[in-house]
Amino acid sequence: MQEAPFDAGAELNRFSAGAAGAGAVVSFSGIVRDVEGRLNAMEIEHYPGMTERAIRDIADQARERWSLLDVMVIHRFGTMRPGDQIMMVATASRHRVAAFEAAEFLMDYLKSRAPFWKKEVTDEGKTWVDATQADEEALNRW
Amino acid sequence: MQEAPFDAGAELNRFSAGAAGAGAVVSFSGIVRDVEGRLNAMEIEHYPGMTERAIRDIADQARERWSLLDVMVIHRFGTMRPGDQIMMVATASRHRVAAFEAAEFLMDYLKSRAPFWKKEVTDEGKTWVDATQADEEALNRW
Amino acid sequence: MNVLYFAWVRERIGLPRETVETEAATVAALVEELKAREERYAAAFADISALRVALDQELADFDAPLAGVREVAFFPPMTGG
Amino acid sequence: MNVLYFAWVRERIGLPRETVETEAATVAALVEELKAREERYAAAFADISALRVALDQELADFDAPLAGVREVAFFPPMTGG
Repeated sequence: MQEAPFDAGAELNRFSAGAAGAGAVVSFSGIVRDVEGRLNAMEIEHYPGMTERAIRDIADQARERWSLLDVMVIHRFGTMRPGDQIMMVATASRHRVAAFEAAEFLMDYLKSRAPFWKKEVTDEGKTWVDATQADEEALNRW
Repeated sequence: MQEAPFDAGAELNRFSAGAAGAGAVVSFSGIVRDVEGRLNAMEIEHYPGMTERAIRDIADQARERWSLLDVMVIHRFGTMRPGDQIMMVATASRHRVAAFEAAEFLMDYLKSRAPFWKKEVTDEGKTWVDATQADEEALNRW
Repeated sequence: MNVLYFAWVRERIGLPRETVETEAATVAALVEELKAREERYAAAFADISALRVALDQELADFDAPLAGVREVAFFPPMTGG
Repeated sequence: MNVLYFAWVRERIGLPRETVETEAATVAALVEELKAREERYAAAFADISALRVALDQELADFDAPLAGVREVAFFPPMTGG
Protein backbone atom coordinates (compact mmCIF):
# COMPACT_ATOMS: atom_id res chain seq x y z
CA MET A 1 0.00 0.00 0.00
CA GLN A 2 1.64 3.15 -1.11
CA GLU A 3 0.98 6.43 -2.90
CA ALA A 4 4.49 6.62 -4.42
CA PRO A 5 5.40 5.02 -7.75
CA PHE A 6 7.45 1.82 -7.69
CA ASP A 7 9.95 0.14 -10.01
CA ALA A 8 8.37 -3.13 -11.15
CA GLY A 9 11.64 -4.53 -12.49
CA ALA A 10 13.53 -3.81 -9.28
CA GLU A 11 10.68 -5.32 -7.24
CA LEU A 12 10.67 -8.44 -9.42
CA ASN A 13 14.41 -8.92 -9.02
CA ARG A 14 14.27 -8.38 -5.27
CA PHE A 15 11.36 -10.79 -4.99
CA SER A 16 13.04 -13.50 -7.10
CA ALA A 17 16.32 -13.16 -5.22
CA GLY A 18 14.49 -13.58 -1.90
CA ALA A 19 12.49 -16.66 -2.93
CA ALA A 20 15.19 -19.29 -2.35
CA GLY A 21 14.32 -22.63 -3.91
CA ALA A 22 11.79 -21.24 -6.36
CA GLY A 23 11.72 -22.67 -9.87
CA ALA A 24 8.93 -20.39 -11.06
CA VAL A 25 8.16 -16.72 -10.47
CA VAL A 26 5.05 -15.13 -11.96
CA SER A 27 4.41 -11.40 -11.87
CA PHE A 28 1.41 -9.32 -12.85
CA SER A 29 1.61 -5.56 -13.37
CA GLY A 30 -1.52 -3.44 -13.64
CA ILE A 31 -0.99 -0.30 -15.71
CA VAL A 32 -3.23 2.75 -16.23
CA ARG A 33 -4.63 2.20 -19.71
CA ASP A 34 -5.39 5.21 -21.86
CA VAL A 35 -8.91 4.35 -23.00
CA GLU A 36 -9.36 5.78 -26.50
CA GLY A 37 -6.71 8.41 -25.89
CA ARG A 38 -9.04 10.49 -23.73
CA LEU A 39 -7.90 9.62 -20.21
CA ASN A 40 -6.08 12.40 -18.39
CA ALA A 41 -5.68 10.63 -15.08
CA MET A 42 -6.89 7.79 -12.89
CA GLU A 43 -7.71 8.52 -9.24
CA ILE A 44 -7.69 5.59 -6.84
CA GLU A 45 -9.45 5.90 -3.51
CA HIS A 46 -8.97 3.30 -0.81
CA TYR A 47 -10.09 2.48 2.73
CA PRO A 48 -7.01 2.86 4.93
CA GLY A 49 -6.78 0.04 7.45
CA MET A 50 -9.22 -2.26 5.71
CA THR A 51 -7.07 -2.28 2.58
CA GLU A 52 -4.03 -3.68 4.38
CA ARG A 53 -6.22 -6.17 6.20
CA ALA A 54 -7.95 -7.35 2.99
CA ILE A 55 -4.68 -7.72 1.08
CA ARG A 56 -3.10 -9.67 3.94
CA ASP A 57 -6.16 -11.92 4.08
CA ILE A 58 -6.12 -12.57 0.31
CA ALA A 59 -2.38 -13.32 0.39
CA ASP A 60 -2.89 -15.71 3.34
CA GLN A 61 -5.61 -17.53 1.41
CA ALA A 62 -3.24 -17.95 -1.55
CA ARG A 63 -0.55 -19.37 0.73
CA GLU A 64 -3.04 -21.86 2.16
CA ARG A 65 -4.26 -23.06 -1.22
CA TRP A 66 -0.96 -23.33 -3.07
CA SER A 67 2.53 -24.36 -2.11
CA LEU A 68 4.19 -20.96 -2.40
CA LEU A 69 7.65 -19.86 -1.34
CA ASP A 70 6.67 -16.20 -1.31
CA VAL A 71 3.94 -13.74 -2.28
CA MET A 72 4.19 -10.02 -2.99
CA VAL A 73 1.40 -7.44 -3.42
CA ILE A 74 2.00 -3.75 -4.14
CA HIS A 75 -0.99 -1.45 -4.72
CA ARG A 76 -0.89 2.30 -5.16
CA PHE A 77 -3.60 4.85 -4.42
CA GLY A 78 -3.91 8.51 -5.35
CA THR A 79 -3.60 10.06 -8.81
CA MET A 80 -1.90 8.26 -11.69
CA ARG A 81 -1.35 8.97 -15.39
CA PRO A 82 -1.78 6.68 -18.41
CA GLY A 83 1.18 4.29 -18.55
CA ASP A 84 1.78 4.47 -14.79
CA GLN A 85 1.96 1.23 -12.83
CA ILE A 86 -1.05 0.87 -10.51
CA MET A 87 -0.20 -2.36 -8.82
CA MET A 88 1.87 -5.52 -8.94
CA VAL A 89 1.55 -9.06 -7.72
CA ALA A 90 4.26 -11.72 -7.69
CA THR A 91 4.25 -15.37 -6.66
CA ALA A 92 7.11 -17.83 -6.27
CA SER A 93 6.73 -21.58 -6.26
CA ARG A 94 8.68 -24.69 -7.11
CA HIS A 95 6.51 -25.35 -10.17
CA ARG A 96 4.85 -23.10 -12.72
CA VAL A 97 1.23 -24.18 -12.28
CA ALA A 98 1.03 -23.11 -8.63
CA ALA A 99 2.75 -19.79 -9.37
CA PHE A 100 0.35 -19.00 -12.23
CA GLU A 101 -2.80 -20.07 -10.41
CA ALA A 102 -1.93 -18.20 -7.23
CA ALA A 103 -1.17 -15.00 -9.18
CA GLU A 104 -4.52 -15.21 -10.97
CA PHE A 105 -6.30 -15.91 -7.69
CA LEU A 106 -4.65 -12.86 -6.08
CA MET A 107 -5.64 -10.65 -9.02
CA ASP A 108 -9.24 -11.86 -9.09
CA TYR A 109 -9.63 -11.21 -5.37
CA LEU A 110 -7.81 -7.88 -5.38
CA LYS A 111 -10.10 -6.70 -8.21
CA SER A 112 -13.32 -7.35 -6.33
CA ARG A 113 -12.53 -7.80 -2.64
CA ALA A 114 -9.89 -5.22 -1.75
CA PRO A 115 -11.38 -1.78 -0.98
CA PHE A 116 -10.15 0.30 -3.91
CA TRP A 117 -12.26 2.47 -6.18
CA LYS A 118 -11.10 3.85 -9.51
CA LYS A 119 -12.21 7.13 -11.04
CA GLU A 120 -11.39 8.15 -14.59
CA VAL A 121 -10.58 11.78 -15.26
CA THR A 122 -11.22 13.00 -18.82
CA ASP A 123 -11.88 16.40 -20.40
CA GLU A 124 -15.59 15.70 -19.96
CA GLY A 125 -15.27 15.17 -16.21
CA LYS A 126 -14.72 12.45 -13.67
CA THR A 127 -16.45 9.06 -13.73
CA TRP A 128 -16.34 6.22 -11.22
CA VAL A 129 -15.36 2.95 -12.90
CA ASP A 130 -18.15 0.39 -12.62
CA ALA A 131 -17.40 -3.05 -11.26
CA THR A 132 -18.04 -5.63 -13.97
CA GLN A 133 -20.06 -8.81 -13.77
CA ALA A 134 -17.10 -10.64 -15.34
CA ASP A 135 -14.83 -9.60 -12.47
CA GLU A 136 -17.37 -10.76 -9.91
CA GLU A 137 -17.86 -14.06 -11.72
CA ALA A 138 -14.11 -14.61 -11.93
CA LEU A 139 -14.21 -15.41 -8.21
CA ASN A 140 -16.43 -18.44 -8.80
CA ARG A 141 -13.67 -20.55 -10.23
CA TRP A 142 -11.68 -20.58 -6.98
CA MET B 1 17.99 -17.40 -27.46
CA GLN B 2 21.17 -16.64 -25.65
CA GLU B 3 23.89 -18.20 -23.56
CA ALA B 4 24.51 -15.08 -21.47
CA PRO B 5 22.58 -14.30 -18.28
CA PHE B 6 19.88 -11.63 -18.43
CA ASP B 7 18.37 -9.16 -15.97
CA ALA B 8 14.70 -10.15 -15.58
CA GLY B 9 13.74 -6.87 -13.92
CA ALA B 10 15.34 -4.75 -16.63
CA GLU B 11 13.69 -6.90 -19.31
CA LEU B 12 10.30 -6.55 -17.60
CA ASN B 13 10.61 -2.77 -17.42
CA ARG B 14 11.72 -2.50 -21.03
CA PHE B 15 8.90 -4.75 -22.15
CA SER B 16 6.24 -2.83 -20.18
CA ALA B 17 7.51 0.52 -21.41
CA GLY B 18 7.30 -0.69 -25.00
CA ALA B 19 3.78 -2.11 -24.76
CA ALA B 20 1.84 1.13 -25.23
CA GLY B 21 -1.83 0.80 -24.32
CA ALA B 22 -1.37 -2.28 -22.15
CA GLY B 23 -3.37 -2.54 -18.95
CA ALA B 24 -1.89 -5.88 -17.93
CA VAL B 25 1.62 -7.33 -18.13
CA VAL B 26 2.30 -10.89 -16.98
CA SER B 27 5.80 -12.30 -16.67
CA PHE B 28 7.08 -15.77 -15.93
CA SER B 29 10.66 -16.46 -14.88
CA GLY B 30 12.07 -19.97 -14.84
CA ILE B 31 14.85 -20.42 -12.31
CA VAL B 32 17.30 -23.31 -11.75
CA ARG B 33 15.91 -25.00 -8.67
CA ASP B 34 18.31 -26.68 -6.31
CA VAL B 35 16.61 -30.05 -5.92
CA GLU B 36 17.34 -31.28 -2.39
CA GLY B 37 20.49 -29.20 -2.18
CA ARG B 38 22.41 -31.61 -4.37
CA LEU B 39 22.38 -29.85 -7.74
CA ASN B 40 25.72 -28.43 -8.82
CA ALA B 41 24.64 -27.21 -12.23
CA MET B 42 22.04 -27.48 -14.96
CA GLU B 43 23.17 -27.92 -18.54
CA ILE B 44 20.76 -26.96 -21.28
CA GLU B 45 21.29 -28.27 -24.79
CA HIS B 46 19.33 -26.88 -27.71
CA TYR B 47 18.91 -27.27 -31.46
CA PRO B 48 20.23 -24.07 -33.06
CA GLY B 49 17.98 -22.92 -35.84
CA MET B 50 14.98 -25.00 -34.88
CA THR B 51 14.86 -23.36 -31.46
CA GLU B 52 14.38 -19.87 -32.90
CA ARG B 53 11.86 -21.21 -35.37
CA ALA B 54 9.85 -23.07 -32.70
CA ILE B 55 9.80 -20.09 -30.35
CA ARG B 56 8.69 -17.76 -33.13
CA ASP B 57 5.95 -20.20 -34.10
CA ILE B 58 4.71 -20.54 -30.50
CA ALA B 59 4.71 -16.75 -30.05
CA ASP B 60 2.79 -16.33 -33.33
CA GLN B 61 0.19 -18.83 -32.17
CA ALA B 62 -0.25 -16.87 -28.94
CA ARG B 63 -0.73 -13.64 -30.90
CA GLU B 64 -3.38 -15.30 -33.05
CA ARG B 65 -5.33 -16.69 -30.14
CA TRP B 66 -5.30 -13.70 -27.81
CA SER B 67 -5.43 -9.97 -28.29
CA LEU B 68 -1.88 -9.14 -27.26
CA LEU B 69 0.02 -5.90 -27.56
CA ASP B 70 3.37 -7.63 -27.26
CA VAL B 71 5.05 -10.93 -26.42
CA MET B 72 8.59 -11.58 -25.19
CA VAL B 73 10.48 -14.90 -24.88
CA ILE B 74 14.04 -15.20 -23.57
CA HIS B 75 15.59 -18.66 -23.19
CA ARG B 76 19.16 -19.44 -22.24
CA PHE B 77 21.24 -22.50 -23.07
CA GLY B 78 24.57 -23.72 -21.70
CA THR B 79 25.53 -24.23 -18.07
CA MET B 80 23.65 -22.59 -15.21
CA ARG B 81 23.83 -22.71 -11.42
CA PRO B 82 21.01 -23.06 -8.86
CA GLY B 83 19.26 -19.71 -8.55
CA ASP B 84 20.15 -18.65 -12.10
CA GLN B 85 17.39 -17.50 -14.42
CA ILE B 86 16.86 -20.01 -17.23
CA MET B 87 14.18 -18.26 -19.19
CA MET B 88 11.51 -15.61 -19.15
CA VAL B 89 8.22 -15.00 -20.89
CA ALA B 90 6.17 -11.80 -20.83
CA THR B 91 2.81 -10.88 -22.33
CA ALA B 92 1.04 -7.52 -22.57
CA SER B 93 -2.66 -7.08 -23.16
CA ARG B 94 -5.43 -4.65 -22.40
CA HIS B 95 -6.99 -7.01 -19.89
CA ARG B 96 -5.58 -9.44 -17.38
CA VAL B 97 -7.23 -12.66 -18.55
CA ALA B 98 -5.61 -12.59 -22.00
CA ALA B 99 -2.20 -11.75 -20.54
CA PHE B 100 -2.38 -14.62 -18.04
CA GLU B 101 -3.72 -17.19 -20.50
CA ALA B 102 -1.20 -16.32 -23.21
CA ALA B 103 1.71 -16.53 -20.74
CA GLU B 104 0.56 -19.98 -19.58
CA PHE B 105 0.10 -21.11 -23.17
CA LEU B 106 3.63 -19.96 -24.05
CA MET B 107 5.07 -21.77 -21.05
CA ASP B 108 3.20 -25.01 -21.75
CA TYR B 109 4.40 -25.02 -25.35
CA LEU B 110 7.96 -23.98 -24.58
CA LYS B 111 8.18 -26.82 -22.05
CA SER B 112 7.25 -29.55 -24.51
CA ARG B 113 7.60 -28.17 -28.04
CA ALA B 114 10.74 -26.05 -28.10
CA PRO B 115 13.92 -28.12 -28.64
CA PHE B 116 15.68 -27.78 -25.29
CA TRP B 117 16.97 -30.62 -23.12
CA LYS B 118 17.96 -30.22 -19.49
CA LYS B 119 20.67 -32.20 -17.76
CA GLU B 120 21.22 -32.13 -14.01
CA VAL B 121 24.77 -32.23 -12.71
CA THR B 122 25.25 -33.59 -9.19
CA ASP B 123 28.15 -35.16 -7.29
CA GLU B 124 26.83 -38.54 -8.45
CA GLY B 125 27.02 -37.61 -12.12
CA LYS B 126 24.90 -36.15 -14.87
CA THR B 127 21.29 -37.09 -15.57
CA TRP B 128 18.97 -36.02 -18.37
CA VAL B 129 15.72 -34.60 -17.02
CA ASP B 130 12.75 -36.72 -18.12
CA ALA B 131 9.80 -35.07 -19.79
CA THR B 132 6.72 -35.50 -17.60
CA GLN B 133 3.31 -36.76 -18.56
CA ALA B 134 1.84 -33.72 -16.79
CA ASP B 135 3.75 -31.35 -19.07
CA GLU B 136 2.57 -33.21 -22.15
CA GLU B 137 -1.02 -33.22 -20.92
CA ALA B 138 -0.86 -29.50 -20.15
CA LEU B 139 -1.04 -28.92 -23.91
CA ASN B 140 -4.49 -30.49 -24.12
CA ARG B 141 -6.23 -27.54 -22.56
CA TRP B 142 -5.32 -25.19 -25.40
CA MET C 1 -20.55 4.43 16.05
CA ASN C 2 -18.25 5.59 13.28
CA VAL C 3 -19.86 5.49 9.85
CA LEU C 4 -17.58 5.81 6.78
CA TYR C 5 -18.47 6.44 3.16
CA PHE C 6 -16.31 5.83 0.09
CA ALA C 7 -16.33 6.64 -3.64
CA TRP C 8 -19.72 7.86 -4.94
CA VAL C 9 -21.45 7.07 -1.65
CA ARG C 10 -19.11 9.59 -0.01
CA GLU C 11 -19.78 12.09 -2.78
CA ARG C 12 -23.58 11.75 -2.64
CA ILE C 13 -23.72 12.05 1.11
CA GLY C 14 -21.13 14.81 1.05
CA LEU C 15 -18.85 13.63 3.81
CA PRO C 16 -16.27 10.86 4.32
CA ARG C 17 -17.21 9.89 7.87
CA GLU C 18 -19.42 10.81 10.77
CA THR C 19 -20.33 9.62 14.24
CA VAL C 20 -23.86 8.26 14.46
CA GLU C 21 -25.89 7.61 17.61
CA THR C 22 -28.07 4.61 16.88
CA GLU C 23 -29.97 1.75 18.46
CA ALA C 24 -30.26 -0.05 15.11
CA ALA C 25 -29.92 -3.81 15.54
CA THR C 26 -28.74 -4.53 11.99
CA VAL C 27 -27.03 -2.79 9.09
CA ALA C 28 -30.36 -2.69 7.23
CA ALA C 29 -32.00 -0.91 10.19
CA LEU C 30 -29.15 1.63 10.29
CA VAL C 31 -29.60 2.24 6.57
CA GLU C 32 -33.32 2.95 7.12
CA GLU C 33 -32.48 5.45 9.87
CA LEU C 34 -29.97 7.22 7.62
CA LYS C 35 -32.37 7.31 4.65
CA ALA C 36 -35.00 8.93 6.84
CA ARG C 37 -32.64 11.76 7.74
CA GLU C 38 -32.19 13.68 4.51
CA GLU C 39 -32.64 13.38 0.77
CA ARG C 40 -28.90 12.94 0.13
CA TYR C 41 -28.87 9.81 2.33
CA ALA C 42 -32.01 8.52 0.64
CA ALA C 43 -30.29 9.04 -2.74
CA ALA C 44 -27.07 7.32 -1.68
CA PHE C 45 -28.91 4.30 -0.25
CA ALA C 46 -31.67 4.12 -2.88
CA ASP C 47 -30.38 0.84 -4.32
CA ILE C 48 -28.88 -1.34 -1.62
CA SER C 49 -27.93 -4.02 -4.17
CA ALA C 50 -25.43 -1.53 -5.65
CA LEU C 51 -23.70 -1.15 -2.27
CA ARG C 52 -21.34 -3.10 -0.07
CA VAL C 53 -20.87 -2.82 3.68
CA ALA C 54 -17.94 -3.56 5.96
CA LEU C 55 -18.20 -3.98 9.75
CA ASP C 56 -14.96 -3.23 11.57
CA GLN C 57 -13.17 -3.53 8.23
CA GLU C 58 -14.59 -6.92 7.27
CA LEU C 59 -17.12 -7.34 4.46
CA ALA C 60 -20.57 -8.17 5.82
CA ASP C 61 -24.21 -8.58 4.77
CA PHE C 62 -26.91 -5.97 5.24
CA ASP C 63 -28.74 -8.21 7.69
CA ALA C 64 -25.66 -8.54 9.92
CA PRO C 65 -26.12 -7.44 13.55
CA LEU C 66 -24.44 -4.23 14.76
CA ALA C 67 -23.90 -5.33 18.37
CA GLY C 68 -20.31 -4.56 19.37
CA VAL C 69 -19.44 -2.98 16.04
CA ARG C 70 -17.43 0.25 16.21
CA GLU C 71 -16.95 1.07 12.52
CA VAL C 72 -19.42 0.67 9.66
CA ALA C 73 -18.40 1.53 6.10
CA PHE C 74 -20.60 1.86 3.01
CA PHE C 75 -19.21 1.82 -0.53
CA PRO C 76 -19.87 0.64 -4.09
CA PRO C 77 -18.42 -2.67 -5.37
CA MET C 78 -14.63 -2.47 -5.39
CA THR C 79 -12.64 -1.85 -8.54
CA GLY C 80 -9.05 -2.54 -7.53
CA GLY C 81 -6.31 -4.33 -9.37
CA MET D 1 21.03 -35.99 -45.97
CA ASN D 2 22.11 -34.38 -42.70
CA VAL D 3 21.13 -36.37 -39.64
CA LEU D 4 21.37 -34.68 -36.24
CA TYR D 5 21.20 -36.18 -32.75
CA PHE D 6 20.51 -34.37 -29.48
CA ALA D 7 20.67 -35.07 -25.75
CA TRP D 8 20.96 -38.79 -24.85
CA VAL D 9 20.43 -39.84 -28.47
CA ARG D 10 23.59 -37.90 -29.34
CA GLU D 11 25.41 -39.48 -26.39
CA ARG D 12 24.37 -43.03 -27.23
CA ILE D 13 25.28 -42.75 -30.89
CA GLY D 14 28.42 -40.82 -29.99
CA LEU D 15 28.20 -37.97 -32.46
CA PRO D 16 26.09 -34.84 -32.89
CA ARG D 17 25.57 -35.05 -36.64
CA GLU D 18 26.53 -36.99 -39.74
CA THR D 19 25.78 -37.14 -43.43
CA VAL D 20 23.82 -40.22 -44.45
CA GLU D 21 23.34 -41.60 -47.96
CA THR D 22 19.91 -43.17 -48.01
CA GLU D 23 17.04 -44.14 -50.28
CA ALA D 24 14.67 -44.53 -47.31
CA ALA D 25 11.17 -43.32 -48.15
CA THR D 26 10.11 -42.53 -44.60
CA VAL D 27 11.61 -41.65 -41.25
CA ALA D 28 10.76 -45.12 -39.98
CA ALA D 29 12.67 -46.71 -42.89
CA LEU D 30 15.67 -44.49 -42.17
CA VAL D 31 15.56 -45.56 -38.53
CA GLU D 32 15.62 -49.23 -39.58
CA GLU D 33 18.67 -48.55 -41.80
CA LEU D 34 20.48 -46.83 -38.95
CA LYS D 35 19.61 -49.58 -36.44
CA ALA D 36 21.07 -52.17 -38.81
CA ARG D 37 24.41 -50.35 -38.90
CA GLU D 38 25.79 -50.81 -35.40
CA GLU D 39 24.82 -51.67 -31.85
CA ARG D 40 25.01 -48.05 -30.66
CA TYR D 41 22.35 -47.07 -33.22
CA ALA D 42 20.19 -50.03 -32.28
CA ALA D 43 20.46 -48.95 -28.63
CA ALA D 44 19.59 -45.34 -29.37
CA PHE D 45 16.55 -46.26 -31.47
CA ALA D 46 15.41 -49.26 -29.39
CA ASP D 47 12.24 -47.52 -28.19
CA ILE D 48 10.87 -45.22 -30.88
CA SER D 49 8.04 -44.07 -28.61
CA ALA D 50 10.66 -42.38 -26.40
CA LEU D 51 11.93 -40.34 -29.36
CA ARG D 52 10.87 -37.32 -31.38
CA VAL D 53 11.86 -36.43 -34.91
CA ALA D 54 12.08 -33.11 -36.76
CA LEU D 55 12.28 -32.76 -40.55
CA ASP D 56 13.93 -29.55 -41.69
CA GLN D 57 13.43 -28.20 -38.16
CA GLU D 58 9.71 -28.95 -37.92
CA LEU D 59 8.34 -31.70 -35.65
CA ALA D 60 7.09 -34.68 -37.68
CA ASP D 61 5.84 -38.25 -37.32
CA PHE D 62 7.92 -41.36 -37.89
CA ASP D 63 5.81 -42.31 -40.90
CA ALA D 64 6.45 -38.96 -42.59
CA PRO D 65 8.04 -39.13 -46.08
CA LEU D 66 11.66 -38.05 -46.52
CA ALA D 67 11.31 -36.80 -50.11
CA GLY D 68 12.93 -33.35 -50.40
CA VAL D 69 14.06 -33.32 -46.77
CA ARG D 70 17.60 -32.05 -46.16
CA GLU D 71 17.85 -32.25 -42.36
CA VAL D 72 16.52 -34.96 -40.03
CA ALA D 73 16.94 -34.64 -36.27
CA PHE D 74 16.31 -37.26 -33.58
CA PHE D 75 15.98 -36.40 -29.90
CA PRO D 76 14.09 -37.27 -26.71
CA PRO D 77 10.96 -35.34 -25.67
CA MET D 78 11.87 -31.72 -24.99
CA THR D 79 12.33 -30.36 -21.49
CA GLY D 80 12.51 -26.60 -21.95
CA GLY D 81 10.98 -23.79 -19.91
